[in-house]
Amino acid sequence: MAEMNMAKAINKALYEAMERDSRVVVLGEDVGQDEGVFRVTEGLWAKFGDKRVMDTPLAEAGIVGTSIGMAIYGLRPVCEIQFAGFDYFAYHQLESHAARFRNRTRGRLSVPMVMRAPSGGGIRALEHHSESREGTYAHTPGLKVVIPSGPRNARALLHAAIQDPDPVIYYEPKALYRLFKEEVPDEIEVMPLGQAKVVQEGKGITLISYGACMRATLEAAEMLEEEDGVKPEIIDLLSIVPLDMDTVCKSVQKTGRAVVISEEPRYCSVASEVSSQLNDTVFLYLEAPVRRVTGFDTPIPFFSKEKYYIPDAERVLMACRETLSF
Amino acid sequence: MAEMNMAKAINKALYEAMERDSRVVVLGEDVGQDEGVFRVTEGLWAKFGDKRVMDTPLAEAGIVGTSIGMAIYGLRPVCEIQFAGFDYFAYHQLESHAARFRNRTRGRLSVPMVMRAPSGGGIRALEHHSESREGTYAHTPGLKVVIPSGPRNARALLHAAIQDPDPVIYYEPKALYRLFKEEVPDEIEVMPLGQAKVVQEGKGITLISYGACMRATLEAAEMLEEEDGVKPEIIDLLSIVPLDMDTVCKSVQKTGRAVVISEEPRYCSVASEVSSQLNDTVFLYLEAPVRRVTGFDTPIPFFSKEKYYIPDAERVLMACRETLSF
Amino acid sequence: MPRTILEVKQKIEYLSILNDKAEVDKALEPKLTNEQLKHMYTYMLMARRADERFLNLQRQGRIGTFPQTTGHEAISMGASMALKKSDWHVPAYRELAGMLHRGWTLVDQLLLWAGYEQGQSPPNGVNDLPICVPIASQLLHAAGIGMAMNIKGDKHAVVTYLGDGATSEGDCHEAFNFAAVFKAPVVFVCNNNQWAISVPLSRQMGCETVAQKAIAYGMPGIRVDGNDVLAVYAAVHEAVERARAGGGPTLVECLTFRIVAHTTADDPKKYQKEETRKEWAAKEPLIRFAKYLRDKGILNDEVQKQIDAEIETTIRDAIAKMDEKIKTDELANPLYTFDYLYAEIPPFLQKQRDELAHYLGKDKESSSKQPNHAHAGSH
Amino acid sequence: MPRTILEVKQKIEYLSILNDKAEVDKALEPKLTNEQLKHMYTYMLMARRADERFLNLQRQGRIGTFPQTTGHEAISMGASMALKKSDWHVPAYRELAGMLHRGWTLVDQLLLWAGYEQGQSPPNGVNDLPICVPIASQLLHAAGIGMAMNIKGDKHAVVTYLGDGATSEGDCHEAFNFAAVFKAPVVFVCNNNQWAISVPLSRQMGCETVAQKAIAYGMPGIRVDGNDVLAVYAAVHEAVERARAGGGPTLVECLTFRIVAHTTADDPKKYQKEETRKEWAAKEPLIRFAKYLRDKGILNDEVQKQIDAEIETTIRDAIAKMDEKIKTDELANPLYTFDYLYAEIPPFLQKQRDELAHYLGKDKESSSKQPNHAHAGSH
Ligand SMILES: Cc1ncc(C[n+]2csc(CCOP(=O)(O)OP(=O)(O)O)c2C)c(N)n1
Ligand SMILES: Cc1ncc(C[n+]2csc(CCOP(=O)(O)OP(=O)(O)O)c2C)c(N)n1
Ligand SMILES: [Mg+2]
Ligand SMILES: [Mg+2]
Repeated sequence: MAEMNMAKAINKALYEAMERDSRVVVLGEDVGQDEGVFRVTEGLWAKFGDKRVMDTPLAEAGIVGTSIGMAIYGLRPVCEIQFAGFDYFAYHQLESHAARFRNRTRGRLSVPMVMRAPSGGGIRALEHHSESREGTYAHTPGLKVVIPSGPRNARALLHAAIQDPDPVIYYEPKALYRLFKEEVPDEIEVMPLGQAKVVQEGKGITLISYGACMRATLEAAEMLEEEDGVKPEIIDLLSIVPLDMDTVCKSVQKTGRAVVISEEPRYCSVASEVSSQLNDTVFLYLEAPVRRVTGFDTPIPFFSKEKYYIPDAERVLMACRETLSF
Repeated sequence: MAEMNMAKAINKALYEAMERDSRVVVLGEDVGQDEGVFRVTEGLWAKFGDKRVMDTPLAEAGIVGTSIGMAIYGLRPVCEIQFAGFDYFAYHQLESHAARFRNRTRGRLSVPMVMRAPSGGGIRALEHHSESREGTYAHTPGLKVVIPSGPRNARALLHAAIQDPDPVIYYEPKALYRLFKEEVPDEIEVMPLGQAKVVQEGKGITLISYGACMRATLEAAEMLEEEDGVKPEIIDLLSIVPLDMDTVCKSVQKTGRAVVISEEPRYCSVASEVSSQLNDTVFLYLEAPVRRVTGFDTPIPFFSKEKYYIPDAERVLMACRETLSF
Repeated sequence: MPRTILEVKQKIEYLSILNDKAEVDKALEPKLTNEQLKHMYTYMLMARRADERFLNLQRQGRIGTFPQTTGHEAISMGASMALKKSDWHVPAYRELAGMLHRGWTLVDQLLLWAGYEQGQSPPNGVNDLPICVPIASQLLHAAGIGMAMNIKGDKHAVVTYLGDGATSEGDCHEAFNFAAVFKAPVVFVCNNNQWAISVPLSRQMGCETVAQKAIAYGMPGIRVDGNDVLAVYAAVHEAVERARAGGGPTLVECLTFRIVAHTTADDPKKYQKEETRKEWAAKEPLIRFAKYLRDKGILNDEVQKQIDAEIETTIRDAIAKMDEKIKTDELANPLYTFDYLYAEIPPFLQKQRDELAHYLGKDKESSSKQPNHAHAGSH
Repeated sequence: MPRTILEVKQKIEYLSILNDKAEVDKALEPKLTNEQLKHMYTYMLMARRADERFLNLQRQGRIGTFPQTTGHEAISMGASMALKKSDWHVPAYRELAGMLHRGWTLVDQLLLWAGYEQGQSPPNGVNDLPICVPIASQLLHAAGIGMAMNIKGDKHAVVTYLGDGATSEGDCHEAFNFAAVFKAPVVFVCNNNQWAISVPLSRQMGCETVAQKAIAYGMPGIRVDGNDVLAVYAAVHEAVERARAGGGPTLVECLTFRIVAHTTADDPKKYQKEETRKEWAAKEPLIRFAKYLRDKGILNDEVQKQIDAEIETTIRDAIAKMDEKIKTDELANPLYTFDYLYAEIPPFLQKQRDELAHYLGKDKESSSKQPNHAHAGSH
């Protein structure tokens, strides 16, 4: 066991995966000698060399498109897009190819690759450096989408993503990179994709979130318990696709009320999907409408105003109270 | 008044808009001398010439990106992407720029442009020629998204889109291009964006759809009335963004039940959004869960199987019955 | 200090070996056996005849829209002949001759145009990607395959194709650049047929040749007569050898002209001059290649008859096989739509599968079919 | 028939006028008035000093991350000087000197780096786009603006900028190509500072110069000494004149070296050699330009002092103004986040605005603010 922050835990997973499987290669802008703009690829270039840790030209479609080719050829590329706000440049390669090769060829060719990207706000960054758009990938059939919420699950999920036979979008909530540390076991942990985690058992209301928003959610839950005497059930989705609605529905069947918290724009978001499926599946158990606490349907504002956009504990708490008193 | 199909009606709108406003220009692949692969730009090149009707190089980001520049300079570009399945190539330009310039510059610069693209399945086309992904754009703040369902509204909405001071995605359900004709008035009609239309008043259940799926919806509604004696209320959304939830909610408050029909993959779709907002807004009026009848979360299959993917009247009818008997 | 000319290293060459009068440049004639030459002729002709027959099927509604390859046969035939089995082949969509040579069958192509994914499934042991619809996007896969060869130390090469229109796409640029920077063993074969649907070359690029674009990437570029299968073969062969030896990518421009419609949905009369089309039709690759083979004594009326009969049988069998296959559960069952998206069907998709099964009244069959192909990744 | 060399029309040139010993090539010296030369020097120096001061503010946490422009001043200064007010200017993000010349203020820049959209709002009457973060994406806007000028028959020109790294993006390729095909009056000014964050030129492209990439588009390409403001001016001026006369786009490569960190978040010690950086630092543009102006009698200690004082005041005022502005309702009120996305706020966004207002306890203020800038589109 060792204590580490999330950046380090992801770095550890990359290192371990490269060590145990020579097919794993890392590529992206500044991932080599510079060790990544967030230092997430620290030590990899020095250890594994120029062939397996590749600084690429500045071209996102190029990074993703060549990763697809490498994956088809039998490698396990883990490519980095420097910020999630730039992965749109590669979206056509993901939608039209990474997500389709297995299906298109009836299982003959497959694309076992991971696209990593730091996502979300909260670090006073420039425009396009704070986006959360997992909803876009969730709306794209054929991809898996994973978003960790802490050092330990970040490492375990990244191992699963790299070992997965299909393409995985792995979004790293950059606000969490250095926010806190956790014990991470020495031996390699692999968490299955597609399983949500009940982080806290509770009653009366279920809070559903993932990624960086788990912080505001946990904080709000504490306030709710302290100030209102309600201990909410809390679910960390971890995987956006596949989405573990079984766990979510089971909880809401019990509590009857739900609030979904995420940082994305609201329209057609993951929060919308969870809300829609809850309505569809546990309709008769719902005692109040499912509330979505999300970013707004504007681009995330420049950083002086980002805190009003990103759900905070107060906003979550307010939604909980409104839901509880519905 | 003249009878015409939707392809002709769109063509008419383009012609009229170019005639009345010299700022309107048309560009895209094969829109000039070839008059568009669906003949939607028929006659424009001959009438308005090479400067205002531009065949472009084969590059979607180029088409959208240069349209943004032209719009900022004061033109009103209406660009065509040959098939919606290729607009992903330009997604970064739409997300990062078309949707943001006004906001980024606090209203100083704006991007009054329209991106037209034929979308949806049903014409036995090759892979990537049958996609419906309006959900992606609905999840992208700063765009408007419009999808007509017939000749008359296609023309009136396109006029509105071209006159709109902000960027509009105008998806043309290609299955409808030549499916039926309608009377289209001689004088120019402009339908405000953001207004849904109650196509049929009814009771007991509301069917909400748009675009090509309106056909299956109307057909199912007829069967429902005939076979089950229920005359459903039917809403044609027309605009996806802004979404006219007032009209939708008012109807569902009255009927208590709703089925949303669209052709996209289901996760994080427009159908999810409508369902989620209904749950949020008219929760107490709902007598059954809101059902989504949509495409599945796979790419639309190659054309031999597309009919199983695209909602048909039978599937809509089945969902109606399940909802009615909930 | 003053203005000086900067020397550009790359020189762009032009290569023609068998001209449109079927005269051969002996000094440049590639070393191909009679066997090989006959094989090339047979496959080029098979592609041509298939194209004609497919058109009939399309007109009858038995298959959907497809891109014709008539007149383009020399390009993929010459290029793919320069490859070994262990090399990779990444087509666009006008490479029927080359694909047949690589091991794809006419049945595959027919199934594809008839709307079945099965037609895109590479045959066993064939290191090819299937045809690619989004223009230029496959070039990056080829570059990635080449990069992977370098990483693994495999001395193979990749041939990939693009049209003149495809050169305008950002993906094309990124693929050229990645291949050049990483010295990936990739040969980019550009079918410059001077049209992208209705858009002529002059609307596609500001430069005179596609080959000179190689200068922007520091890679060798060459233009060859795209109707001359010997020139295509020679140029690609040289490029493949260089690639295998660590010399990186090459751009080979094959100049030709689209003498058929873009696809069965297109009408070139709207934008092409009849006379130019006719001029170029006279230069098409099969006439001169047949004459060359006759001059060499490889082809005569007898042999031609044999080849014709062989091709006729192959095509007839393929059509029959398509009809047969379409009726099998494998191709007919819509539920399999869900079974190949992920290696294992996730619960949420299984639910959607069940939903469709329920709708089809096939609830009993709703258990998932396991994909029956082995997974890739074992190279 | 045999292998022949294809002639490529474009010749790539190299231009230097004021070398790093401050020696000037009299024959090539551009016709700039003393006034103009002093203005250029002042604005370059203002950019330099601002850069230094911004770094302090960043270290104090008063502004966020920003890209430094030290050492790059000659490029945007020389290029923007070649434009008229009616021309357009489309920066990347290392063009502070040029932007100040065009009419942007240090307050704009400070507000931008402090996290306010207001810093991206072009000043009245300035035909500029704001800085652009997604690499190379603005080049297409510049191409589009140029195309629009042609459509409207306006005899203006556009100058836009890109880095050496930016040349790898598909958007860059598409912009070059559109501009070339449509003969758009665009000058692409490439700041080749030999690094894209930590990635050196050799990892960015397989060719030796950026200028030679012009050959792929059939447009003129030239490399100039990017630390020589006279050479940059001369090359861009020539290109702008050609553009206005209908001659289409030009690619001007300005060779320099990034002697500062990429941004305030970057540490170049990890990947750059100290000695190379020092070598290049000695060649930076201000030293030689100052010497040139002294030789010409335009600059002396007195004048330098005046300029220093002027700059000092400008920077101090700008910082004070930023602090002031940040406190105004216009900048402080988070509700305005919703008010500039569309020309008119649609009901669904108004609802979200109300939601935030409610959360902030500002329900009373929730009515929408009308954007106070006129809409564009009136050129
Ligand atoms: C990304 C993308 N955009 C548009 C299309 C539609 N389209 C199909 S073929 C074609 C023209 C291709 O021209 P070229 O590259 O010259 O190849 P050719 O068909 O002439 O062989 C176009 C525009 C497409 N398939 N993909
Ligand atoms: C599309 C995109 N990808 C990645 C980035 C992150 N990024 C910012 S600057 C930069 C390097 C740019 O290098 P270059 O074009 O040479 O310009 P320079 O900074 O050297 O002036 C990168 C990778 C970005 N801003 N946009
Ligand atoms: Mg072509
Ligand atoms: Mg650089």
